Order: sequence, then C-alpha cells, then structure tokens
Amino acid sequence: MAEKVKRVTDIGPPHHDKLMPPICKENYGTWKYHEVLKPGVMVHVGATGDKLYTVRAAGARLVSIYRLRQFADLADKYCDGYLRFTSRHNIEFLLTYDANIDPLIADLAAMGVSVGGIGAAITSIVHTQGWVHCHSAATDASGVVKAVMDVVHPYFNGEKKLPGKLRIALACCLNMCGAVHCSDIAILGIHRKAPRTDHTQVAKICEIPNVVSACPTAAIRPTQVDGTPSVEVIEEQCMYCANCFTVCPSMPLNDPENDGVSIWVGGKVSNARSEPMFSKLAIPYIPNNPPRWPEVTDVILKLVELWAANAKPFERMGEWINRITWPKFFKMAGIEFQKEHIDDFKHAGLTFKRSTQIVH
Amino acid sequence: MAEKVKRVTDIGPPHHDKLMPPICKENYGTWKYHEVLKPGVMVHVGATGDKLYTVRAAGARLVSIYRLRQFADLADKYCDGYLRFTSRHNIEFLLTYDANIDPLIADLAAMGVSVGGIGAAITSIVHTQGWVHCHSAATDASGVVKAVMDVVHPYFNGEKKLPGKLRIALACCLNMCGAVHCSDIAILGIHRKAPRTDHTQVAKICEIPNVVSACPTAAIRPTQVDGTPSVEVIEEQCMYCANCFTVCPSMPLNDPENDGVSIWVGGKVSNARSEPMFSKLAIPYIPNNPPRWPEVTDVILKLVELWAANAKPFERMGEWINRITWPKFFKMAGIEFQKEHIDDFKHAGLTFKRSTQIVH
Amino acid sequence: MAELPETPLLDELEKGPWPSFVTEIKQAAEHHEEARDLLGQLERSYRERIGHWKHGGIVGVLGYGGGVIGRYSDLPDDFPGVSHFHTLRVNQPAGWFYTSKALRDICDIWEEHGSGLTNMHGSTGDIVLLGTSTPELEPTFKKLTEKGFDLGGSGSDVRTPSCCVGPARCEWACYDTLGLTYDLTMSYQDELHRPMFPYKWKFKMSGCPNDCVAAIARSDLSIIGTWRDEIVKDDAEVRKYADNGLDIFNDVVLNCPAKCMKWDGEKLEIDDEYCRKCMHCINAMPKALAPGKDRGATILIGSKAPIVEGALLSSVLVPFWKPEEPYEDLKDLVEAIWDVWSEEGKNRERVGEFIQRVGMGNFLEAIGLDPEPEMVAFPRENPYVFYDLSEDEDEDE
Amino acid sequence: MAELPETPLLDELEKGPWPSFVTEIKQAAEHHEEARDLLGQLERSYRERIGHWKHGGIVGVLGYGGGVIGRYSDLPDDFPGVSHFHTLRVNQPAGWFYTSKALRDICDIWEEHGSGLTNMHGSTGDIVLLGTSTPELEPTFKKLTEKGFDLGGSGSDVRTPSCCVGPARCEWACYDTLGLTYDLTMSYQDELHRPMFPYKWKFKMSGCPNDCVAAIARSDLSIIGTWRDEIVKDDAEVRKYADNGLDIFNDVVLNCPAKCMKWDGEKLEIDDEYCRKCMHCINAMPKALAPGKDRGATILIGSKAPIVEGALLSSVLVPFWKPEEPYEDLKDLVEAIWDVWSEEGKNRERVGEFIQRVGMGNFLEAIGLDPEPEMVAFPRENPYVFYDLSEDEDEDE
Ligand code: SRM
Ligand code: SRM
Ligand code: SRM
Ligand code: SRM
Ligand code: SF4
Ligand code: SF4
Ligand code: SF4
Ligand code: SF4
Ligand code: SF4
Ligand code: SF4
Ligand code: SF4
Ligand code: SF4
Repeated sequence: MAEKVKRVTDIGPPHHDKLMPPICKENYGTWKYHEVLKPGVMVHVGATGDKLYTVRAAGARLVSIYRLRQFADLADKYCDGYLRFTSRHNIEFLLTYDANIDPLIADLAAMGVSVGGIGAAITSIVHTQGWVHCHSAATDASGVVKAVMDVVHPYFNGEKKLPGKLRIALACCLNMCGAVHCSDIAILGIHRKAPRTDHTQVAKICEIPNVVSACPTAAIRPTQVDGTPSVEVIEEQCMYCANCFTVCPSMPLNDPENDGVSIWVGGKVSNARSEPMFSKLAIPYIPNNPPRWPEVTDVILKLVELWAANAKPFERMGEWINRITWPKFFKMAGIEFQKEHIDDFKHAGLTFKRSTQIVH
Repeated sequence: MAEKVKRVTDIGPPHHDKLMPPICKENYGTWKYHEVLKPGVMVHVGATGDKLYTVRAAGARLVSIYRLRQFADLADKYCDGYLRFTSRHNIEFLLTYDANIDPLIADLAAMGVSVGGIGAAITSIVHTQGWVHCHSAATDASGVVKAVMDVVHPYFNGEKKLPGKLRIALACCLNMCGAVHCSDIAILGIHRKAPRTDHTQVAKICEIPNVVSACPTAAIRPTQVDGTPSVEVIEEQCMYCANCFTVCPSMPLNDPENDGVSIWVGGKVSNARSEPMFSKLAIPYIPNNPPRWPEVTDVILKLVELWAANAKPFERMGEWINRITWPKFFKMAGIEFQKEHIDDFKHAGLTFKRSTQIVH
Repeated sequence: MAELPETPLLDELEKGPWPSFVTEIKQAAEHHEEARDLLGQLERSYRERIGHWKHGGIVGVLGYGGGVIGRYSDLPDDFPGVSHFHTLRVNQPAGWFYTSKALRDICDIWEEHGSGLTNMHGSTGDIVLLGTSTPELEPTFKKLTEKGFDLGGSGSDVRTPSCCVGPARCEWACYDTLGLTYDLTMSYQDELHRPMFPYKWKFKMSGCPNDCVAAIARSDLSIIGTWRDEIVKDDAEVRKYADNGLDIFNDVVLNCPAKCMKWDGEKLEIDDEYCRKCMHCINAMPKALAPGKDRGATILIGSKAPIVEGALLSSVLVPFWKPEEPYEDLKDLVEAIWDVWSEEGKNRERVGEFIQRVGMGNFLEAIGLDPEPEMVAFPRENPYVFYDLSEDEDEDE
Repeated sequence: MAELPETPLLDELEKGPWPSFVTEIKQAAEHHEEARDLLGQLERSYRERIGHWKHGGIVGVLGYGGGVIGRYSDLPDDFPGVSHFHTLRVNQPAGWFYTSKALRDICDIWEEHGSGLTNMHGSTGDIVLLGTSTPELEPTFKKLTEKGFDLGGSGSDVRTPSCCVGPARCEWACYDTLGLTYDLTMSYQDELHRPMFPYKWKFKMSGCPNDCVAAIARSDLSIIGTWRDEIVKDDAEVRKYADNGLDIFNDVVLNCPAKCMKWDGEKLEIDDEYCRKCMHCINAMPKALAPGKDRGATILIGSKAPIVEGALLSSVLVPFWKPEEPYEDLKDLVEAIWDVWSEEGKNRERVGEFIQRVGMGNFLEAIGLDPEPEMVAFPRENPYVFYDLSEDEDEDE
C-alpha cells in the first residue's frame, strides 16, 4: 500500500496547450478558411491574416523510434519543433514560414517519405495489428496496407486526380479494430472454417455459459466430451466470426488454407451530402497471398479507377453506386453476384429490393 | 357424391372480353396517350385516333343492388351498357361519344354522386368492414370514411388543387385488410388493452400451442386456471395486435373506452420518383367519436392542407416529409412527439437517426 | 316489412357530399330484413362504440373450403335479421369490367338470396355479397354459376387474383395484365377453392411501375410491368409540354431518381443506360414519352400486412420476365415456390415471412433460381457470411 | 546483436513508394532483440500464412486494470525475443499534437524498455508502444508518468477519448473538441484505468459534421459539432468560386440533401430553415461559406464494430447541445447512462446493443431524457405500439 501511495497514477496525457504551436493557440477557434496549395500542402488563414502551412507526410503507422526521432529533427529544422499526427496516422508538419515548405518536402523525399493525402485524394489506410501483434488475425495488416498503398500511391501524392475523397481501411478479423464498416473500400480478414475446439481445455480455461452466449448465431451448445464438460459447435450455423475464440482461447479458427480477405465498398462517415453509410460486401473471399497480395491490390486499383472514371465531382464511392444502383456496379466492376452477397443476418429482409426501380 | 358431380364448380369468373366495350378490345394494348379533360373526366386516345372517355364517379363501396341497378341504367343510357370499377372502388363510365359526358355527370349529380379523383387529387378511401361486418374491428370503417371524404371532397371533385396524388386508406384493425401500410395517410383502428381471456373456453375452442405462437411479442404462455388448461397473457408484453383473438375467439380485445384510431402518414406504392414506402406513425391515438369522428377529420384535413401548401409539384406526402425531414414535419403539423412514435419492434435500431443531418 | 329503426347517429352520415353507405343500407332495408337489422345493430354499435359480431364460424358451399366468411350477431334476439350474416366472396372479372347485364344478374341473385348489400369491391378485389344466412349459401352459389360467376378465396388458399385496367385502357401497360389474371385464376381454381397452403396466397398484376393495384404492397406474388430498352420519345411533344408551362427541369429532370436526364430548354436527353424505369418522366408527359418496346414484367414476392412479423413489401424475384401465354415458366416457378413453402412453411406463415426465416439465398436454392444483384437493394453490410467451401473447391478443379 | 534474420518475403515489402513497416522493424532490429525476433517470426507467418501469437493473458501495471495488451509467441523457442511481446497503450495528447521534445521523451523511454517499435497511433487513438516483456511494464510506466504521460484503456473500461484537430487548426470547429477531450479524459481517469462496465466505452469528438475522427462510426458516445442559425455567407467570394470554375449549380446546389439552395448564376440563396447542416456547400467553398454563429454539438450514442449483434452507427441522443466548461450537464448525462447500463447491461453488451435490446423509449425514460423527433430517422412503421394508458388518464384530468 505504501508503494501505491508513492506511485504517480491517473495523471492523464499532457495538456495539448503545451504541445501546440503558438500560432494555433493564437488563432484557436478563429481560423477563417483554408486552401489546398498543392498535393499534401495546405494553408489555414486566421482572422488576423495569420497563415499556418501544413505539410502532410505519409505515415506507415508502424514506426520505429529511430524514424520518430528523424521526424522530430525535421520539426526542429522547419517548424520550431511542432508537429502532429492525423486521425489516419499521417504526420503533419506545421509551418509558419512558407519558404520552408519545399526544403521540408525535399528532406522527406530523401527519407523515402512522400507527401499528399489532402483534398480529393486517397490518404493512408486505417488498419490494425495483423500478424505483427494479434492472436486473432485472419490476415496480416501492415503488409496488405503497404502493398495497396504502393499501387494507389499516385492518388496519394496527387499525380492522378480523383472526384472526391476515398478512404480505405483494413481490419484483420471481424472484431474490426480498423472500424472498416464505414469505408469507401474496406479490406477485412476472414476465417472460413468453424473453430477447432480443444475439449480438454475448454472447461479449464473458459466459462462455458459465456462461450455459449458469445455466439451471434447460437451455434454453440454445452456438451460433454469423454466425461469432461465442453462445448459443441453446430458447423452449419457457424459463420466464423471468432467471437467464441475471443472469450475462449481453446477454440482457435486460424487456418492458412481457408483464411483470407473480403472486400467491401461504399461506406462513408462524413455527413456531407449523404448520411453515413456502412460498407457493403463486394468480394466475399480472396486467399492470403503474401508478401504482396496481388489479387487484392489488383481489385482495389480496379475499383478506384472505375470510380474515378465514372463518379461526379464530390461523389464518394457509395454515393456513386447508389446513383447507378448496385446491380449496375456489379456489372461494371465485373464482379459475380453470389449467394454470399445476400444478407441473411437479423435485418436481412430490409436489404431486399422492394421496388421495381431496376436498371435493366 | 352424385350431387357433387351435377354441381357446376371451378368455373372462375366470366372472361373480361365478354364484358369490355368494343373500343377497349380494338385498342387493346395499343393506346397512345391520355389527357385529363376536367375533374373526373379523361380521354384515352388509341393508335388509330379512337377516343375513349372515362367519367369517374365517387364510389361508396358499400352499395346496394338498387344503386347498382341505377348505375346499370346510366351505363345503358350513355355507354352502350359498359362500365367498370376501379382498384379504389370508384365507378368508371366508359363513353365513346363526348357529348354524353355532361348529361351523364348531371344525372349522377342528381343521384348525389359527384365525379372526380383523377390526376392530382384525392380519390376514394380504400377500406374495410368495421362494425358493418367484422368481429375484429376496433373502429367502424364506412362511417369514418364517409366523414373524411366529406371534408376532403373539394380535393376529390377538383374544386381545390393539389401538388400530386394523395391516397388515404383505412383499416379497422391491425390485420390491415385495407393494406393501409403504404398510404399517404392511413387511418388504423387500434385496441389498447390486452385480451380478456375466457379461461373456461380457451381449451375447448382453441389450440393452445397455436395461440401461444400467434403472439408476435411472445406475451402468451400456457397455464392452468382452476385445473383447466388455458393461456396467460403477460400484459406488459402485449401490444394489442389481436392476433391471439384471430386464432382464438375466447380472447376478445374490443373495448369501447380504449379502442380508437391511429393516424399514419407518408407511405406510397408507386415506383414513380421514389421507391414504395411504408406509412409512419403520426398520431398514436384518437378515441372513437361516432358518428363523425371530428378529431379524425380535423387532423386529416389539416395534414392535407399542410402538404398542399408546402409540397412541390408531383411530391407525394412521404416525399415531401423526407425532403423537409420528420422533425420538421412534426413541428409544422404541431404534433407532439412521444415514446409511442419510437419503433421498438424487430428492426427498431434501423429507424434511429444515424447522422447529424438535422434541421435545427 | 317493418318500419326502419330509429338511427339518429347514422342519419348524421347521410349528410355531406360523399355518397353515403347509410343511404345504401336504408335503400336495401326497404326490401330486406337483413339490411334493416344491420341498420339497427350498427346504430347500436355507434351508440356503444363497439362492434356486435361474434367470431366467425366455418360455413361454406359444398366441396369448397373458402369463399364464404361466416358471421353471427352477438345480439341475435334484438336483431334476428343478422343472426346469420355471412358474406360471399365472388371472383370479379379481370379489370372489374361489367356490362349492365352482368351487373343486373348479380343484383337479381342477391335480391333473392341476400341482404341486397354488396361491396363493389372488397379490398382483395372480389365482388363481396354482404350478408345472408346459411341456408341461402348453396342456392346463391348455384345461381351465380349459372350466370358464369364463381366464388373467391378465403382461408389458407389462393385468393382471387386482381389486376389494373392495363392494356384495356392504359397506354402504359407493359404486358397483358387481364389475360394473365384470367389465366392464373382459371389455372388455380383448385388452389383457390380448397385451402391447402400454410396460409393465404395473393397474386396481383400491375401493367407498369405505377402499380395501380398496389401489387407490391399486398400480394404474395406481385407481377409489375416494365421494359428494358429505351424510353420512346417524341421531341416535338416534349417541347409542347414546355411551351404549355411544364417546368421540365424542376419537375421532371430533378425528380428523376437515376439523375439520368438532361434538359437544355430545347431538347430532353435521357441516358437510358441508367434509367430505373420509375415512370415519373412518362407520367409527367404522357403524349411525349412512353415505355420502351421491349416490354415485360418484374416478378416480386412476399408482401403482406403486419401480422405476425411486421408488414412487408414484395421484393424482386425475377428482374425481367417476358410474359407469353400459356405462361408455363411462371407457373413452374409458382409451383416450385408452393412446393417448398407448403413443405417447410409454418402454420400461418406467409411466403414473405418464410423467406425471411430461411434466408433468401437458401430459398433461391430451394426453388432453383440463381442469385442476381437486382434481388437486393444492396449487398450485405455484416460480415456474418456462411462460406460454402465446397464451391471453392469446385472452382479450383 | 545477432545478425538480422533472412526475410526474403518481407524484403519484397521494402520496395515501392509507400513507407515500409519492414524497414521500420529492421531499423529497430538493429538495436532490439524484440524487433529482430519479431522480424523472424513475421517472416515465418508470411511463409506459413498464419499468425504466431497466443491468446493474450492478463498483464498490467499495479492498480490499473487496463492499458496493457498481453501477448506471447507460440514459437518462444525459435523467437525468444518475442516470447513476451506486450503492448502498452498510452493516452495521446488531444489532437495528437507533439513538440519534438515530447516525441523524443517517448522514444527514449521505449528505447530503454521496449522493442523500439510503436504505432503512431493505434486506431482508438492511443500511442501504442509495441512489444515488451512483463518485467519492463512497471519501469516503463514510471518513466512515462515522469514525463507527463499515462496509460490508456483496455478491457471493459473507458478508452482514451480522441478528437479531430478542431479549433486548433480548423475553421469549421463548432466547439472546443480538444478542450472537451482533455476534460473527459481527466474526469474519467478512474473509469479509464479500472474496468467497471459491462464492456468497453469510447468517446470521440469531432468539431463538425465532416466527422474527421469517424466518431459516428466508432464511439459509444459521439459528440459532433454543428450549428443552428444561418450559414455565414460572403456573396462576393461565392462569385469568385464560380468565376474560378466551380460549377455551383451541379456540384453544390444539386448535392444539397435538403434541396434548400438556389443559384441563378449570380447569387446563391440558402433557405436555412431547411438546411440539414451537412457541410457540403461549406466544404465546397471554404472561403465563401462558414457554419453559423450559434454553434454547439449533436450528441450521438452507440456505434461499434459488428461483434455480437452487428455493427452500429451512433444515433442522435441530444439534437443540440451547447458545450460549456466544466460540461457538468454532459457528465450528468454520461453518468446516468453508465448507471443504467452498468445495472442492466449484459456482460460484453455495448451500450448501443443495450439500447436496442431494451428499446430506445425505455432507455430514454431510464436516463431521464424526453423523446424528440430528431432521435429517429422516421417514426415507427409497425403498429405494434405499447400504449401507456396511465398517461392518457393523466391528460384527461
Ligand atoms: C487532419 C484531419 C483531422 C485530424 O484531426 O487528424 C482532417 C482534416 C481535414 N479535413 Fe477531414 N480530416 C481528417 C480525417 C477525416 C475523416 C476520418 C477518416 O477518414 O477516418 C473523415 C471522414 C471520412 C469519411 O467520410 O469516410 C474526414 C472527412 C472530411 C470531409 C468530408 C468529405 C466528404 O465529402 O465526404 C471534409 C470536407 C472536404 O474534404 O471537402 C474534410 C475536410 C477536412 C479539412 C479541409 C478541414 C479543414 O478545414 O481544416 C482538413 C484538411 C483536409 C484534407 O485532409 O483533405 N474532412 N476527414 C484528418 C486527416 C486524415 C488523414 O491523414 O488523411
Ligand atoms: C383506374 C385505376 C386503375 C384500375 O385498374 O382501377 C388507375 C388508373 C390510372 N392511373 Fe393509377 N389508377 C388507379 C389506382 C392507382 C393506385 C392504387 C391505389 O391508389 O391503391 C396507384 C398507387 C398509389 C400509390 O402510389 O400509393 C396509382 C398510381 C398511379 C400513378 C403514380 C402516382 C405517383 O406520382 O406516385 C400514376 C401516374 C400519374 O398519376 O401521373 C397513375 C396514372 C394512372 C393513369 C393516368 C394511367 C393511364 O394512363 O390510364 C390512369 C388514370 C389516372 C388517374 O386516376 O389519375 N397511377 N394508381 C385506379 C384508379 C383508382 C381510383 O379510383 O382512384
Ligand atoms: C373483406 C375484406 C375487407 C374488406 O372489407 O374489403 C377482408 C376481411 C377480413 N380479413 Fe382481410 N380482408 C380483405 C382483404 C385483405 C387485404 C387486402 C388485399 O387482399 O389486398 C389484406 C392485406 C394484404 C395481405 O394479405 O397481407 C388482408 C389482411 C388480413 C389479415 C392479415 C394477414 C397477414 O398475413 O398479415 C387477416 C388475419 C388472418 O388472416 O387471420 C385478415 C382477416 C380477415 C377476416 C377474415 C377476419 C379474421 O380475422 O378472420 C376479415 C373478415 C371480415 C368480414 O367479416 O367480412 N385479413 N385482408 C377483404 C377481402 C375482400 C375481398 O375478397 O375482396
Ligand atoms: C490495437 C488496436 C488495433 C490497432 O492496431 O490499432 C486494437 C487491438 C485489439 N482489439 Fe480492438 N483494437 C483497437 C481499436 C479498436 C477499434 C477502433 C476504435 O477504437 O476506434 C474498434 C472498433 C470500434 C469499437 O469499439 O467497436 C475495435 C474493436 C474491437 C472489438 C469488437 C468490439 C465490439 O463491440 O464489436 C474487439 C473484441 C473484444 O472487445 O473482445 C477488439 C479486441 C481487440 C484485441 C484486444 C483482441 C482481443 O480479441 O482481445 C486486439 C489486441 C491486438 C493486439 O495484440 O495488440 N477490438 N478495436 C486498437 C487500439 C489501439 C489504441 O488504443 O489506440
Ligand atoms: S481486427 Fe482482429 S486481428 Fe486485427 S487487431 Fe483487431 S482483434 Fe486483432
Ligand atoms: S466462430 Fe462465431 S459463429 Fe462460429 S461458433 Fe464461434 S462464435 Fe459462433
Ligand atoms: S381490418 Fe380487421 S376489423 Fe377490419 S375487416 Fe379486416 S380483419 Fe376485420
Ligand atoms: S393481442 Fe397480440 S401482443 Fe397481445 S397477447 Fe394477443 S397476440 Fe400477443
Ligand atoms: S399500373 Fe400502369 S399500366 Fe396499369 S393502369 Fe396503372 S398506369 Fe396503367
Ligand atoms: S423513367 Fe424515371 S428513371 Fe427513367 S428517365 Fe424517366 S424519371 Fe428517370
Ligand atoms: S471534423 Fe470538422 S472541425 Fe474537425 S477537423 Fe474535420 S472539418 Fe475540421
Ligand atoms: S450545409 Fe448541406 S444541407 Fe445545408 S445548405 Fe449546405 S449543402 Fe444544403
């Protein structure tokens, strides 16, 4: 107890005021407008005419402290030591002197870091741990992300233009830590085989009632195996969500032959124009093909190009598809429509087409 | 068995070819266009220039054979004996000679039957039996309909103009024989008290497992009362749908104090512009106030006028509300928003407002 | 006949411009005891604010399981004329066309055997003969068949199919709604008259997406006309509409759900590749625009009122169907559905509810249809997918 | 240090223009055994197409129930450096602002006590210190607090709140997202560090409806800025946008969900009475338009990923809230919700799922809020209404 008293706890994070450039404090809440100056560079103008330049650099998210120190050095060199990260894991250098913009970009380029992602562009991929850290992963995260960002890079750095923003996200299992459920394009790691239950361990490590109630489709029943209490999985009712595994380590689903990724499209978060939307299933399954997941990168590039060629200005992926209708999208994308695409969970009936408004 | 052989059965209805005016047969499937000539009168023009005039007369739906014979007489007098009824129970006189139009209308007027309901108008109310014939009714049908049509009559006969079609329907109980679930304005008879179970009868007249499974909210449990098998209704779980009564006469819900009507708005059936939509709850409860249900007629007139004053051309009630948003509609209509308006059935979550797009 | 009862409340409903059902009942009451006692009992209901009918019993004509709704007063001593007050549902002619002669035939039969009151028509579409006693049922039925009429459905059977006026009087009919309605009614006489399903089954036929019989809202099988080529357009007539004051840009172009039209003040352009066949532009300019020439229908399944699982709208089953007599392909489909539903459906489970319970994918497999994207408004949003690995293996081979 | 392992597969991921996480791991591997063995194990995963981590155990720092994710290799003999590979979640500063000094502080600590690898940031928003062994946890924690940092959440507790850059750099911020984030983080330190709920609880704050932290998609309480008066408009600037080539009619007016704008080629009119505050027109013309002056926020509740009952978006709980320090009204609301949810929520039931289970109406009653039409997209479509007759009686009195 004495120990406990001495320890400093519950102090929370440092106050942002201590970490924010003076120009942000001075113009706090009174910014007037912004303009995008070139790919990856924008200026915010304050009520008094103050100008804050932001240079957004590509963030791998998984960064070493050695890289972070390089960023700190650049911040010192060009930004009076101030920088921030974005909600999508990019690095933003906050400059007050516009002559510093190009030298900063040159230094970044020398480190292999490009700038971009502002405005009607693809920015970095919100993602998760994958094989780097998580026990649940049905695919890797960082590897797929790197492979995809490499192919869509011209849409990040402004080499190629887009009608609007396009957000890609990845989650390596159905827990969806990447919150991929509302992304223009989502990559979701999936299992496709029911859990392999280790009957000798279940009763020891897990609480059977919790395991039973964890299953969204009621596929799990308590049972006895060789006299030991355990659980039985009704395989036809299992859709491999791994929620049982989350609460019970003795029910792993990982399986190199059948794990892989699915592709989802048309979600969004912002309230601009249309209300937020969930992403919808486009491609039910692509096998894991490390190190560069070529089938995944191909299809994503194709989807981006299709949207870029057909959408109107500002029209997000889902808005475009809603305009042309989903059957038309399937045709244009050359994706075969399968049983898997048809919802069969709780609110499935509401996804049925309850109208004759069809593009024949 | 001999009896059975002699009887004529399974002959179906007369073929329509025998009942249709020659002009319809000659132009069958080759009509070119139509025009509305004046309220309740339109002309259809065939490929060859043939002209068929339709005069649409108000239908009470509950008609005596004496009235039907009068209609037959008018058909003989003006239409070579041809007439039809519409899907909304109006009578259509089918004329080939335009000089007959006005005399027909005059004769109808003399009988107290007005013409109208064509184009951007209110037409007759699809409805049901009510106290005239059904054991289930929570309100009357014909009486409410008559009272409502009287007040909206200027929108039937063209005295007053509307932005588009407006369909009213009435069903006297949740069975919804009037299919009111997709109407611009729906009047729905409702109970508000759980069934009164006659425990001495249930086991005799009804199949208890059927009764139990009839309940959408699982409010019914098998039980024993004084040694006799019966059912028990968990009152807090009952929402008075009367489905138990449908399968079991010993569970009546009719109750003069608590029965009444609810008002629903914004449904539609056609695929024009927007997809078909369900009607939504506007007013949870209005007591039965025969013979003329003044609270009901008042609110319906008010809703019609509100829509007429604010909707754009062609905009149906539900389309208008979707444009201005539901909260705005509640404000404009002066309707208090209550707990009852919030869905709590199976797909309730999908009715929650999942966006910040609000008209403040 | 005895005098009409006092009906101070109902008399209020003889006022006002809309035709009065009270007047109708009074008219019939001059000649029919049933109508007179209906008037009396109804006045009582108006006073007491409650119906006075008992839960219906099973009555009918010989060999038929449906078509008659049994009804008994709970005040038979006060109103003996309605102690029995059964209703006959009679198949209407397709499109509700009548000659004055046919109408009079019905009137004559009902004058002799019933209350003299009808519904023209019931909300399923039948001729409803409102109120008679059990002994009158067989004679009424006999007279009806003599005049070429037959009973409709009730209970767990096929109900009388109904349709919009379609090609008989409408320029937009994309297929022969009356012909199909008559054909289905005749083909399924047995299913119509002898309940054999888990629950009722309704067919409704509309000639175009305006859906003038509300098929999509209230039929287990909704067959709605549509087309798949270009809208037929007469540019000169379009300009006339504009000249006559139609605001083509605001009222037509901006209302197009596909946003596939352009209007430069002179010429209307429609990008038919994206047109959703909603009818709006055609409705607004009937002289200038018309559905294309490659016409057919969309077949939808499953609509119904709320009991038990909530109301449903029909959803797309066959995106585009070319109706051709004798419609064998449609009947094969219908019968395949009936087989599966009769086998696996629960008691009082409409086919729409059945599909929701078993899942559309499984249902399609059972009836032998391939999934098509037109069947859904959008693909699944949840990742709870049942992967069929056997298929993958097939593909790998 | 030993040599780096052979990683022919991972090496492929050092190619291409996007920054490579493999390069990062290699950089760290020069100095950290943990990173070196991570590289080896990851190459093995790439070869075998499967992860090599065991289901996490419970580890942490003294007195805290969350903030550390335990992780163990299932190949500890081959890769002893990652036999323990626990992650620390560290509260990020609001808005993710750093001085180079603060960043170096973290680097120094993690150089000494961990793998040298981080996520900047995790997808909840924390600084994620990726990989260390159990004995290093306490010392790391001690150093962090010395530098002013503290742990974030994990398990059934409050997670580190996060927010968009807001008023610090954005002209559209309708309230002080950073201030509120800091305040909530500080106010709920106990709830953050000591799991006490049925399941996790996330707060996310966005300054306007663009929602740059995706609050509506992934936080149990989503606080999103908005306004309720007129959009501020500079007509001259609007014309400049038009002159510079913005197609105001097609790209702005036609995209307005409220259809409440007019553009005659000269002047833009906005009927603010119907404006839904969607931001689109403002986004398209930042120099010409701005959110109104009566600014505040909409409070929404309940979003989450799919497990168990399907993914949810947050839905409106308080249509318009005026944020004012110290935000007592908000905290009262939050605590009322926590009380009800803690009491009645099931194990692993997020608040969004809880509301769906008990019904929104009942939930509102329990937390003491009145129903408002803004809470629903539309009123109920089904007639299965539970009428509360006691209320009626009240009214009658
Ligand atoms: C820096 C950042 C906030 C932060 O605190 O970190 C940010 C900053 C800005 N956002 Fe954002 N947004 C940021 C994440 C988001 C997100 C969240 C996400 O992607 O996970 C969204 C919701 C995405 C979605 O809808 O799925 C988001 C939706 C928007 C929108 C709405 C776009 C739309 O049309 O739907 C705008 C308006 C616009 O771009 O016109 C916007 C506009 C802006 C502006 C212009 C606001 C301003 O005036 O400063 C900022 C720079 C523009 C840019 O990036 O194009 N920001 N913005 C985030 C940068 C992420 C990155 O590194 O790329
Ligand atoms: C006669 C009838 C069909 C029948 O077989 O009996 C019929 C006939 C016509 N309908 Fe209809 N409709 C008829 C019931 C319906 C219904 C069904 C219903 O109301 O239950 C609908 C769906 C209503 C809904 O959406 O809720 C219906 C939705 C339409 C529409 C689409 C209106 C819209 O904008 O949503 C049109 C097109 C139009 O009016 O421009 C239309 C247009 C027409 C046209 C113009 C078609 C034509 O070219 O001949 C016909 C006369 C116009 C009129 O009444 O304004 N008809 N029409 C029905 C008359 C009922 C009555 O007595 O009033
Ligand atoms: C007569 C009629 C109302 C009318 O006044 O027009 C009617 C009357 C009855 N309907 Fe209906 N239904 C009538 C059309 C409908 C419709 C509309 C339609 O067919 O387009 C519907 C909604 C569409 C649908 O089928 O879902 C309808 C949905 C019901 C239901 C609910 C079925 C469901 O699945 O939700 C019931 C309850 C039941 O079947 O047990 C029902 C039950 C009944 C019963 C038999 C009452 C009962 O509980 O057994 C009513 C007898 C009343 C009486 O005493 O005459 N009636 N019923 C309609 C038939 C006349 C005709 O044949 O033309
Ligand atoms: C580290 C992180 C992913 C990342 O790489 O960024 C993460 C990692 C894990 N999450 Fe998560 N979640 C992370 C953000 C999220 C988010 C996104 C967010 O917070 O905005 C979500 C979706 C939003 C939400 O809360 O619903 C998320 C939804 C889940 C879920 C599903 C929860 C649900 O109610 O559906 C689980 C399963 C669970 O809680 O048992 C989960 C469980 C996990 C566990 C603890 C695995 C488990 O089964 O116990 C993962 C540990 C991985 C590891 O080894 O490090 N994680 N998790 C994120 C936290 C970093 C940080 O603190 O900043
Ligand atoms: S998405 Fe799944 S596998 Fe990936 S980090 Fe989250 S819990 Fe782990
Ligand atoms: S993986 Fe999901 S669906 Fe399958 S048994 Fe486990 S919890 Fe149930
Ligand atoms: S709606 Fe109800 S009360 Fe009215 S006729 Fe149909 S079953 Fe009878
Ligand atoms: S009225 Fe409906 S909810 Fe109430 S007990 Fe009967 S079936 Fe159940
Ligand atoms: S549904 Fe179409 S074809 Fe049939 S009457 Fe109506 S408008 Fe004409
Ligand atoms: S029919 Fe409908 S979708 Fe097609 S062009 Fe006309 S308005 Fe547009
Ligand atoms: S959410 Fe709004 S206030 Fe916050 S950064 Fe994005 S645009 Fe600016
Ligand atoms: S903010 Fe959105 S809703 Fe409001 S006027 Fe602008 S575009 Fe329309």
